Amino acid sequence: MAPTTAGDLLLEMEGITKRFPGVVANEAVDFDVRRGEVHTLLGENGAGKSTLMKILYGLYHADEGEVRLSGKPVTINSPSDAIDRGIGMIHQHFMLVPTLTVAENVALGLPPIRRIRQDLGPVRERISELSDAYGLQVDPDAYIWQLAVGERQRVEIMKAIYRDVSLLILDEPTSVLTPAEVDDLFVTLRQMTDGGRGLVFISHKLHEVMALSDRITVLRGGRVTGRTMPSETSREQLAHMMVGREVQLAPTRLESKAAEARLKVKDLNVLGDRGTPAVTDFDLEVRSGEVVGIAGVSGNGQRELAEALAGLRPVVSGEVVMNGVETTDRTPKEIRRLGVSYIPEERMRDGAIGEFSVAENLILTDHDRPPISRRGLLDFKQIEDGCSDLVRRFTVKTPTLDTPTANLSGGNIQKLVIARELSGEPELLIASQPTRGVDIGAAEYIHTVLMDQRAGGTAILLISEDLDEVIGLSDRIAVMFEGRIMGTLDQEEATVQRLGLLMAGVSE
Amino acid sequence: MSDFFTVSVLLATLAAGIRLATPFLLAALGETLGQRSGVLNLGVEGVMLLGAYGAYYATLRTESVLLGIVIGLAVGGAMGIVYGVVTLALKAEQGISGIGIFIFGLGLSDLLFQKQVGTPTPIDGLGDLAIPVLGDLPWVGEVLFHQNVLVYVAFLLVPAMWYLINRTPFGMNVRAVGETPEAADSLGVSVNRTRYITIFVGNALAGLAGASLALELGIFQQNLTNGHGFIAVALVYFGAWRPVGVMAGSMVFGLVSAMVLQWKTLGIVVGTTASIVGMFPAVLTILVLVLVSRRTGSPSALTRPFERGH
Amino acid sequence: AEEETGRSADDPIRIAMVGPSASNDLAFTQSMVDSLNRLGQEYNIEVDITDGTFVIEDAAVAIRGYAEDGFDIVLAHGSQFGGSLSEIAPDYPDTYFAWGTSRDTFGLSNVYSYSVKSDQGGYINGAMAAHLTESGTIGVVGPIEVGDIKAYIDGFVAGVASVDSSITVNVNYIDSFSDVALAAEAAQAHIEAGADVLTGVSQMTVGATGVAREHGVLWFGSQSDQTPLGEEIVVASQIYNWDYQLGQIVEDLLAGEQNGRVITADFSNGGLTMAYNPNFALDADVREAADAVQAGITDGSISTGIE
Amino acid sequence: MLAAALIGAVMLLILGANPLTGYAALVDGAFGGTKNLANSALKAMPLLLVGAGITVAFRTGVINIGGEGQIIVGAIFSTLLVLAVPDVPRFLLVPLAFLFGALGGAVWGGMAGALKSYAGVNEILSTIMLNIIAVQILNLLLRGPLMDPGEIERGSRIPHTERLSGNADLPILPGGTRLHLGVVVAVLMAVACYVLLFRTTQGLRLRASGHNPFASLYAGMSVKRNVVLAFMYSGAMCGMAGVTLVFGSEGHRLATDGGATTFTGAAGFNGIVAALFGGLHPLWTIPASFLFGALLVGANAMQRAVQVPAALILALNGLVVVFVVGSMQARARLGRTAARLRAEARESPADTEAPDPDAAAEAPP
Ligand SMILES: Nc1ncnc2c1ncn2[C@@H]1O[C@H](COP(=O)(O)OP(=O)(O)OP(=O)(O)O)[C@@H](O)[C@H]1O
Ligand SMILES: Nc1ncnc2c1ncn2[C@@H]1O[C@H](COP(=O)(O)OP(=O)(O)OP(=O)(O)O)[C@@H](O)[C@H]1O
Ligand SMILES: [Mg+2]
Ligand SMILES: [Mg+2]
Repeated sequence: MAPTTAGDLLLEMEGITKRFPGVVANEAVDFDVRRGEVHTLLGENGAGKSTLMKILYGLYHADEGEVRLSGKPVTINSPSDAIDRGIGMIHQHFMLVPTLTVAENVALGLPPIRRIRQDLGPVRERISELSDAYGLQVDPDAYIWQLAVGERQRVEIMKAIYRDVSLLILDEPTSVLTPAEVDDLFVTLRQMTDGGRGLVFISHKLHEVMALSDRITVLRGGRVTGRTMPSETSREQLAHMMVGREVQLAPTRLESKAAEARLKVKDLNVLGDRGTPAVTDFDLEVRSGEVVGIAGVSGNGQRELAEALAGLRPVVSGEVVMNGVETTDRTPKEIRRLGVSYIPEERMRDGAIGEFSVAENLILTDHDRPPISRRGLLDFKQIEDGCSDLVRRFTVKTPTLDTPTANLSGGNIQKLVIARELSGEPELLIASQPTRGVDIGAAEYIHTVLMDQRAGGTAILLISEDLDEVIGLSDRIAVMFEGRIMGTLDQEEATVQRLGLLMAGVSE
Repeated sequence: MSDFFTVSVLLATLAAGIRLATPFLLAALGETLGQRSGVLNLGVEGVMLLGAYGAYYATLRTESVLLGIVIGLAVGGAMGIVYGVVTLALKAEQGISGIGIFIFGLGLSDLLFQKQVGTPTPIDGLGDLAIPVLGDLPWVGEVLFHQNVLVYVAFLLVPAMWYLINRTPFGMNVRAVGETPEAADSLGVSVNRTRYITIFVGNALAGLAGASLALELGIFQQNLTNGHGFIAVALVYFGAWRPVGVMAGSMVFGLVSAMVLQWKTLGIVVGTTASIVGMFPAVLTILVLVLVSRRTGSPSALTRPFERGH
Repeated sequence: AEEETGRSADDPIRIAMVGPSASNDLAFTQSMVDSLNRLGQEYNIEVDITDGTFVIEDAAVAIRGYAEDGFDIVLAHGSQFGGSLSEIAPDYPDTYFAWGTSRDTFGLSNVYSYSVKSDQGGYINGAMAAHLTESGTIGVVGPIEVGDIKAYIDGFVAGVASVDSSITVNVNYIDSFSDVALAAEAAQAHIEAGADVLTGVSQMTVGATGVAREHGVLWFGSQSDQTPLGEEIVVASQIYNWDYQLGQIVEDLLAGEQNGRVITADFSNGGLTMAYNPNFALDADVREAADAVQAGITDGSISTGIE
Repeated sequence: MLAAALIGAVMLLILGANPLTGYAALVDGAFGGTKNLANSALKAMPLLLVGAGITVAFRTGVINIGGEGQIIVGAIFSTLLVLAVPDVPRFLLVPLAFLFGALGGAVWGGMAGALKSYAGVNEILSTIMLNIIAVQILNLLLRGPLMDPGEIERGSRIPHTERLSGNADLPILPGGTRLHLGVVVAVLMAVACYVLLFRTTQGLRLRASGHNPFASLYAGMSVKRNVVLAFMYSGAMCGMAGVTLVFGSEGHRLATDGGATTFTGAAGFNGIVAALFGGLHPLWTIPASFLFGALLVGANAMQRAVQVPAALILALNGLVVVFVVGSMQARARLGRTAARLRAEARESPADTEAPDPDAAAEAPP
């Protein structure tokens, strides 16, 4: 237990309890933040981290408990209350208006400078001042939709700094950033704490937690299960505290000899949403029984590459051969029929249908093939059996097969998607960010499954921004930068440093 | 044809086109504001009918056109509050509750008319109002500046609405709320408050649109609007949620209808060919949209109710 | 009569009417309602009205409903109802059906059809219009080109020509009985094309008369007295009073005979009359001319040339 | 529903009529005796066909307010067929008429679908415009080529077709009422819509793209194609409604007076309302449209009984819709919560994870 001296206490949350129908998201949670410190919240999916912070930010109301700011009890009923009290929050999912400019997003909700005519001049100036002061490079007049993920993250932080918050909450801010960006972010955050601000940091990435935190509080099932600091603990201990059992952080890769090529990509060119080149003269080969990792800063063409391979994005030129079949002009359906599976990057957007039951989502890709479909009719007996089997095999935690999928937690939805995609014993698997936003327990499981597939002779293309993951799983790693391959490393020679350089566009 | 292409007839047709475009324009501008904040209102037709009846009845009783206009606005605004409660507080499915509002307006306006007035009684509606100087300009003056006051209002509202949406702090909130309500909310912008305002104004304009019809005609009748409201909604999509685009759409409908009428009057089209010509505006609208593909611009949160923490 | 219609002499005669527009539309439907009211002063009748049934199938259901309920006479007041009536009437041989305007009884003895020689009033109105126009252009706002409406308009055009064939008459069928907005624009278009006298038929004309008033353009009405639509501009209206036809049908009923036939109203049998707007200062010799034409038409010395 | 009834009562009072007598007349006019019940059912028939079709469109995530036009085109197609081959025996001609009607509706609906999928034209706009166009086509045909020759020679020129071949009359059902085959077809088709949506691969695809087009694309479906299909199904249903309105009508002909709803009786819109009463579920749409049809029929009875314009009922229907939608949403929310509770009850909280709100927030715009 770290000693606290009441004087510099910025925030105290005491005995916070929050119940949702059927779930106790937070149970008698005590939590505090001092000026100038980074206090990390750690926990599995569904542990209650976001809920606790949403209470603090006025998005939810606590059923019990008290919140004090600088010693004074306060009630926070809405985000605006929180903002007025100097609290800022960077949400797990960006809270930006794509069709507005950076300046407009920053100015949103602030008392207008002039009643009638919108005047953003002062806002722009202040933004550029702050960009210089904190090394946050953002163009005030750029539209959000034009920005890459990393830049959007900076806009989020700019919004907080601009409002000169004294307490900033960051809910999984790094899950979409690359090492370089994470380092920059941490520098900025440190600058903020030096200025006497207090930060709450939420992340599933233990090395980040170790690197940034002053104090760490671990939640499990809504309860506080441990308080510590980096100097007193290790990643393994933290993992144990979170999950409540031993977790193996680095996946074991058994030997497996790569056989014939399952995916061949030659001179592939693909355009991005704005018609600009996203993937350029791209060459790649993935053989059965091997994992090829694609590392890179988000927004360097990975998404477009995956979509092109999936048949969701037109190919400008070049060729893609899967199992010996040219697929550049094939529909997603035809491509799937070739034994290709995907784990899409955005699980709730592309992977599953929230309103559909677990069962319906499990048959989404095979619904029109026997045994599930007979002459266009669905065979519910088959579906029932097949799905309960999958749910068991992939330990998807769901009350029933008819439960709406949106009612599952992030980790389990991801498991559901993986269960579906692997059910057909794919010969080629394209996995984008398979463990993003998923807790280490689930991540561990997913990694094992991927390794099993590899051992079973599946060819796997792993697109991930989590370098530990890429290095841990891949036989070969290609680094993408501005749509091109900057370089390819074998697993042995790959290190975070070398990859980091390539990702920054520095070829060797 | 020849007698159509005489200056006087052409000018007359233009003037008529502008007059016919006015109800569309007023209603569509209102709908635009609502949709920019993420609320679809298919009930415009019903609101127009109630506004039309309100304006007609007020003028009939008090012989004050001005009061008629005010009542038209007020009735529309009142319906706006109703629609706001239904879609924002009760979070009703917007597409459908709009249809409900339509049917309600259709029924109630007819009911009230039959009970309170009965036999069609003409009123002195809106006379033309010649703008001094400008009205005397050759040609232009006749076409543009000998119109009734609501015509001027409608067309002045186009730049006004553009300014409101794109150049004012409130407009920025509207755009944000229509695009990413969660983000606006997380910065303390009240999503529903913003939407209540846009719905109120939007429906008030629909009411005014109805009033403009009734007062221009100086009469009311069951289902007076006869589809104007639905076309107005369509024109919002035609205009890609931009006031100027909406104006273009309204003009297409106004001018083509005016042209068709002139042709019929002058016997240029007769009998069944008239029906063919009658399709022009609709066909044209679709064609234009096919040619100038307008996938973009739709407010992302359109028809999506906002609930905090979800 | 008893066994045929199941009613004893002193029971009131039960008459039902189905009308396409409102009973107070100052046009087609109202003209029949007014006639029924007048009929009530002569005979002991009981009337039931369903109006505003512009949906043809709704009207058909009402017509059959009335027949089911044992009404003695069922009036399908609208030429668009004939199609349904021809199917319903055979099922109720004891019920007297009448419909109009039309000249077709489907060869059934229990179906009467009434029509009006509306071209006659049209002719008279036309003649007056010809005298009154100064611009030499006259406009007509019509709904759709059917039955008595077409007859009226053709008669009107003929009437104008009978006075001065150099006058232009622009006829505009707007394809709707009910769209007042369209009617108004049509009137506007006429005026912009130089018309200083207008006429029109059916309930949508209330839109046209509004415009006429605004521009102080003269108006001639038909079907029903349209003076209320514009004290200052309405010159005269041809009035349909169906008393004549109704009278004949009721007499047949009381006599217990069914001899379904076409009953045509015109100026000679009083089924058509003219109503002049008392508040309109109509030039004396124009009025004389009009009366002369009416007299000629009545005694047959003048023919409208419309069949 | 109740709220609307109360408001209605108040309105009746204001209009100086006795609500009790009013409602009594309404109920009697709608349900009193087989004759009235039959009339209600007949009024409900087109609403059911349209409504059940609408549910398919709504479940695929598209709003089809083009029912009016699709009804008309369906009617035209079937009429043309019957005019072309009037002598085909009845047991063939009736099914053929329905087939052509469905075809016509599907074509007209499909156009809106194709315009949306392949030209990016919003369906609200296109359907409204297609409605206008359909009305004009109807006027054109009935005033021109399809006009009853008899009308032309008599010079009365009423815009309707000749009395269509008796072989196409929808057979009257036994039982001495006016009920005819159309009612049966309507119910069967509603069931068919249910099967389509919830029992077939097609239906799964349709609902999938309705809820989440992105995931549907990833799963290998073609959302564009599904949108077109949904509009075609929906249109086909409306087209059949058009068939019943022609061959089940008293006149057994296609007729208009130029007005937009003279032929359809606004079934294209009222069908949407019926679908809504039925919670956008094809089967519930059956009782829902019957109820709605009954209301419309009863309205006239009430009008005659207490001399209050039938428009009142229209106004009330509007209210009901508005209220029902509101409460439906409320109920839906309760339902979700209840489901979660039940789920939790079954599983011990320890190994259950209730929904992740963030996941929920990830749903596509
Ligand atoms: N709005 C809500 N309605 C119902 N249950 C909720 C809601 N929000 C959160 N929960 C439940 O509360 C628990 C805590 O959720 P929370 O989002 O705080 O977890 P978390 O620690 O942020 O997980 P993650 O690491 O995936 O973000 C979970 O079981 C979640 O399902
Ligand atoms: N919207 C769609 N997207 C992708 N594929 C489709 C779509 N609709 C149909 N298909 C495929 O086209 C083929 C025939 O389509 P159809 O709709 O007739 O299939 P079905 O009758 O539903 O039976 P099944 O779909 O089970 O083959 C099937 O392989 C079906 O999977
Ligand atoms: Mg969270
Ligand atoms: Mg989460």
